[in-house]
Amino acid sequence: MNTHVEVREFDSNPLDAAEALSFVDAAGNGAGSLFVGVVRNLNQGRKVRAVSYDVFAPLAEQGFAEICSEAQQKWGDDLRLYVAHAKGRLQVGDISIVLAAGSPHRAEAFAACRYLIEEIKTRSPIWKQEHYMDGDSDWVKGHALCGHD
Amino acid sequence: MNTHVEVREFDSNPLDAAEALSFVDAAGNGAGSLFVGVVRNLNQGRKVRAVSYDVFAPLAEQGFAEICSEAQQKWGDDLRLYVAHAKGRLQVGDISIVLAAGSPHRAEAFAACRYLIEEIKTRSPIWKQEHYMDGDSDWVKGHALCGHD
Amino acid sequence: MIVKVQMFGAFRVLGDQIEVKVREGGSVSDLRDSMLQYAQNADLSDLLAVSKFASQSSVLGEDAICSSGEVLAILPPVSGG
Amino acid sequence: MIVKVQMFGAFRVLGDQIEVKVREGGSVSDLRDSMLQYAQNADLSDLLAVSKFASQSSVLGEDAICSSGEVLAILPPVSGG
Repeated sequence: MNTHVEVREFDSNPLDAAEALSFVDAAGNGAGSLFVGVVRNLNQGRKVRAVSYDVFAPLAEQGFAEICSEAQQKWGDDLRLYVAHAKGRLQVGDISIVLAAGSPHRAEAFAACRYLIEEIKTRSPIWKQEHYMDGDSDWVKGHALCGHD
Repeated sequence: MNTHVEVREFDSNPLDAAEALSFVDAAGNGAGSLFVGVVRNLNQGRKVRAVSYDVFAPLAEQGFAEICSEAQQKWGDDLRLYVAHAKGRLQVGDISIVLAAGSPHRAEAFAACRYLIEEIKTRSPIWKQEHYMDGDSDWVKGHALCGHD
Repeated sequence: MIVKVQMFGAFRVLGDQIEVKVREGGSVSDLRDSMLQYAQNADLSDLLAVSKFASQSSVLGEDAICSSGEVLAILPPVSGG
Repeated sequence: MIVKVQMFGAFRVLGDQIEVKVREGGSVSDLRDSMLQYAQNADLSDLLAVSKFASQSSVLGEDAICSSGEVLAILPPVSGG
């Protein structure tokens, strides 16, 4: 398999950029593009202390795999792709998502990595609950998921 | 300083993606984009065993810093940027370049990281000598550097 | 019949999973109606109206038929990983 | 006067640095001419013609004046990191 997709319980096993890079590495690959999403201390003007990620794992992982397959159709079957999304409560600075694309050439690696993050952001059954410094918590407003047909 | 630029002797200290990510991380940054260039086992149909990178370090580092400053002008002074290029003889699979951009938002992180690699590739005083499986070695053909004026 | 519905996002206030009574042969649309009382109690009726339902492998249309004992999921609007 | 020139890329066959005799007040263009003999010996005259010279901080134009004892660098076409 040249793709790895995963929803991971953050408590038991934090996401790891080095693992992602190592997965997409291959002797023929000259380029690796990696994206890391990290919990910020500020969102829309409110001070954030932590974020809980709720994920419908089976559907999310299936969607990740579909998105990877689309990227390989666009930029080459030889692309190696890695997707991992955290589930659970994360503190500011913790990694919520790691993506990596390995390719013989950099244009494809960048394009694929960018495609993964944009598609995952809009199509994945993932919900964020922000915990603010003032003690409040809120589920972040989102947009409706579409079916595929 | 929110930028780090470096030409590094590969023998003494291999490049390290985790170091790059850790440098561009900051509490306000939600996104990190990383690029890793790796020695491939094939170039233009010839089997490659190793590559020697020759670098005119003072001019290269000055150029890296200029390119970082251009990226900050384009995508924000708050960008954190990391550039490290290896110098010396690398085996297939070894990392020749690591770039990272950290930003509050992903569009800027991706754009800046892509800008860094494209500009570094065309503007840096760096020369590659490929060592082939058949025992031959060749300096890779290149293009003339331009002055800034 | 009883349909089990896994809760996600803001619906977590209702628990991890609830059991909803739906008429035999009912559709996702009927399931949505049957959930209205739960949603109202938690001030989530607006959210229920814009949420989708899914099986373990796909998002379902309003006309999809529910089976007794089936485990579905309610998917409120997603906030993007 | 003597100008020291650091070798890079294919010019490394000539060593890490060579000393080149240039007329007093000579320019980069004169330095290039003075290097021709070295380059010919190593079959590098074509490469010399398309190479630039640089100080430790900038690429130099052909008219830049060399100073005695200065350490310059010869930059053959770059192959892109």
